[in-house]
Amino acid sequence: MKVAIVVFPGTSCGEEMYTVCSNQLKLEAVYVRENEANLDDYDAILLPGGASYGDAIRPGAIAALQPVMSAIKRTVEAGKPVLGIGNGFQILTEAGLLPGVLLKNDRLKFKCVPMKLVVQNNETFWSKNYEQNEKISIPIAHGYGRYHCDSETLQSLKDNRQIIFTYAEENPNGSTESIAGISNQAGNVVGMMPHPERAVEEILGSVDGIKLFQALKIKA
Amino acid sequence: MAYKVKVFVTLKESVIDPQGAAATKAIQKMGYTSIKEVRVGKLIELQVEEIDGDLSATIDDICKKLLVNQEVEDYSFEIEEVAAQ
Amino acid sequence: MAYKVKVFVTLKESVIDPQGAAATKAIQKMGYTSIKEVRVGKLIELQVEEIDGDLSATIDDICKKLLVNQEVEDYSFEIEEVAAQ
Amino acid sequence: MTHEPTPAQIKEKQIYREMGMTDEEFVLAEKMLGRTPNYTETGLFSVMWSEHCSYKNSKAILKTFPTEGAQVLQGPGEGAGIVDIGDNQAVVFKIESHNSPSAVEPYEGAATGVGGIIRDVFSMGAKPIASLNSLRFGELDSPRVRYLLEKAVEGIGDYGNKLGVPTVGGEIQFDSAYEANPLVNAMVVGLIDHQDMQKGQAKGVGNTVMYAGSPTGRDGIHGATFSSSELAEDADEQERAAVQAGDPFTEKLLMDACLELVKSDALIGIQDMGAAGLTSSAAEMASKAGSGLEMNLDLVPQREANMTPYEMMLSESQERMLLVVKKGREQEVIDLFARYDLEAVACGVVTDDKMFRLFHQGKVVAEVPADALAEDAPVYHKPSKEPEYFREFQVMSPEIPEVSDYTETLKSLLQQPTIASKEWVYSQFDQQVGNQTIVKPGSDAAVVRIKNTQKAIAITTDCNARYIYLDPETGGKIAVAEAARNVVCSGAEPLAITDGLNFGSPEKPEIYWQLEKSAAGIREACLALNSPVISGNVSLFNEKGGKAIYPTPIIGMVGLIKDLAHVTTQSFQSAGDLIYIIGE
Ligand SMILES: Nc1ncnc2c1ncn2[C@@H]1O[C@H](COP(=O)(O)OP(=O)(O)O)[C@@H](O)[C@H]1O
Repeated sequence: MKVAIVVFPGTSCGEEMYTVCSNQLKLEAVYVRENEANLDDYDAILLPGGASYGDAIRPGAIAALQPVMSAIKRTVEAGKPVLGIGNGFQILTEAGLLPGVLLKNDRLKFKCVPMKLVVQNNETFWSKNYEQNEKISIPIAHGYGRYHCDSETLQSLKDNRQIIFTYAEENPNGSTESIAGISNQAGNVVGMMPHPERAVEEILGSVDGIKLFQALKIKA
Repeated sequence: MAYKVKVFVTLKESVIDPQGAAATKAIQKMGYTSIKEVRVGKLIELQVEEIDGDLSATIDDICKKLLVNQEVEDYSFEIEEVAAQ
Repeated sequence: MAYKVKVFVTLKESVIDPQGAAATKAIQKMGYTSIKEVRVGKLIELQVEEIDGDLSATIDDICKKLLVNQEVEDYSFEIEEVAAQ
Repeated sequence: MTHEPTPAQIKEKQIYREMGMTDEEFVLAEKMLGRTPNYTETGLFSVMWSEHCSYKNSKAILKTFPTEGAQVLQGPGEGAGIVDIGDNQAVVFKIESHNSPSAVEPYEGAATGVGGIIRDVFSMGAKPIASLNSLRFGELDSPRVRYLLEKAVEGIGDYGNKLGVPTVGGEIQFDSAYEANPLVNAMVVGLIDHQDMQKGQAKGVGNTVMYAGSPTGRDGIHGATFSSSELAEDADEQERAAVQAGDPFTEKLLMDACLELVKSDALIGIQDMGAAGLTSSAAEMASKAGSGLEMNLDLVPQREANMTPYEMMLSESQERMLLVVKKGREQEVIDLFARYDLEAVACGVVTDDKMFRLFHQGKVVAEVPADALAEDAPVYHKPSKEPEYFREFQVMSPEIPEVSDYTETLKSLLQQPTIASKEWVYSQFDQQVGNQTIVKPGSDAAVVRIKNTQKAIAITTDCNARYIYLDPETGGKIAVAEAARNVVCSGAEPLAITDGLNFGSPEKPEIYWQLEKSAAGIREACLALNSPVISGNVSLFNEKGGKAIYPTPIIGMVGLIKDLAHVTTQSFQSAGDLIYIIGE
């Protein structure tokens, strides 16, 4: 399994993902920059968080225009797994690879706290190692995490079981239906605002995030 | 010839605007109760130099690709000729 | 009578606009090299009901006290009459 | 373009006074130069001899601090101090104030404060791994105070969050003493391998001086002077032009580029352009190396048209670095920065004549001995006097308040903003990016692990200014002791401190006395705890309308935890555990 970690200028959470993949899971992980036009060699793609292009205009908007995105689109069409976290999720929605948008938190402030999530669908590539309805603890750290979509989209997310994670107790940002993470229709692309790569060792306060990455060890 | 373009980006009516809501509250608290609603959008200004082809179409394209997320935002723009520098 | 007020808030010339700079680069990279500079400001829309006194002075006051940070921003506004709802 | 006054006019009309220079200082500058300085040169002297850059009022006091120890690799004098943590690794840290900019424009003031101290750390070659802050504001019932607090916190958060440097701790206190003069101090800790340690020196005649990062604009001109003088009554009007804005995105690129550059042997010296921008970085780099330096200002990247030499030299535009690079290796450096979308340009050369010489449009526009600017600023030993209030306090008999209802008293204490939870503040900061923070805000000290080792460091900022006001010497000791207790309670042994000395006007003997006495207390505690001072910052003239802040020497301490198993947190762990109280 060879994993591409796609970084843009301003991306800051790539190192944690690299460490998880390479040190903990012993996978081959490679950083890929925004100009890379071909990702055919890779079996999976990770889009880490941070503030690509300084979050200018809208978080993820400028990253979504970079050459690497066409390569990512082809990867998605080939059915390979793609995961976007934080800014990575924002980039996927801006690029149209996931429906909806992420707006400014309803309380208008950046928020960094541990959150409880509920696994709403454990039948996608990325969520398969969780129990259905499992409660997990994963931190958030974002200013633009309010998931929004129109009612039609929301209905189709529900009908297709594309809502993967929801916030369990408190809704930290005003997200529609407490949505924390969703997938595309095919289920191979997942985007989420919480940071599972920060919940991978006991010493960090939670290990509940590791199962997402362990999905890479077992072919779907 | 040079141009100054102003792009007006507003949140769609159907989208909640917490920033606007906070401003509304604050203004009403200041005693200006006749202010009923505030909504916060963007004003993006572009300086454009001599251009071949249709400027209006170009700006529209830039709006759709980058400046505006049509899922939640509406936009309009104005083009003004200015003296070239 | 009711009014719709549009407040245009722009960063002062002397203040750097990192957002605008990043957007300018992105737009030029997309091939639109005639776009020389982008600056990002705010468009704030207010719905106003019947008001006693000078609306323009009221808006100016709200701008100075709340909507605009005059350390770094300039502003102007437009008032438009609309049918009362 | 403004018409600049001639040297004769500067002297006659005492124009140097507007730049913050005294008559005596101007005479001294004339003597060092052997002629009357021109407008640009007067500007160079005035910023370099400001308190912010020269420490002219505090040098005598700073000299009394213990700065040595087996663990110290770099004491005060560089961008930040460095302390060994074993295994060929070291931590680099410093505290910096951005008080006056934050009083005027709290968001940008606080943001650029964080940006500046982060640059100080990565220009030493270290990767920033933790940021802390220490804040003082007036009472929260004032809307202006609430605005200042809210925006300062947002500025700190936005900058650190976008940069990917975790904000792991800090402190806030509210007291009317800070109503007109809020304090915004930021501390950053970086991690470095010994071989990557850099110095801000312009060595090697013929080597190339390069400028990297954001272009220079007119923002922040005279910021250093401005922060070294009492806030004028009409500060809001008058000093607006001195506020600069931050660009964390560019800083992130600059940081990544510099951390790559420090691995290259093409690099000779590197320094952040902070207060007094190009002037202080260039003059200090030359002076420290005992060399001279020439710069062609036409080559300096400029954001605005028609900038004068004076404006370029005094600009405090953010996110800029000055480099000295081996002659012939310039292109490598240009290419390296280009990969990060940044500009690096050769703009000068190292010389052997110890002169700081500037060219503009083919003419020499300034020619001043580098040492005169960076080393030979006047040093003042201000008169010191025990204040009346202190004498009164000393004769008062101690009063023990009577508590009738402990529950009520406890509740009302907990409602004090200074004591209440600060979660509202620190939840706006990314505390964890990098996966190194293992004890987050909410405990005695933050604990940050050193990756790939069993070690960690504990970091805290502390200062109870009320104690220092009441008795500066004892209060100074208490501040260091509190920091040490917080570090020890987290499982660490104190390594060293950085100190942020925030005071009123040293022109007042009573204030100078506070400074002197609290420094004496800090010194004694540092000696007792074997925790030397390796870096620091001085912010004087925190006064408005003659009213000074409480003396506020903030102590930033770093301690070493040798084994992760020793990390302790502040909360009770399990039912049935025994509780002990130790000490008196
Ligand atoms: N400005 C701040 N930034 C980040 N963390 C803060 C800030 N202020 C307080 N904290 C955190 O909140 C906790 C409590 O702070 P404080 O009330 O000063 O406690 P203490 O008196 O125990 O030092 C500490 O962990 C501290 O790091």
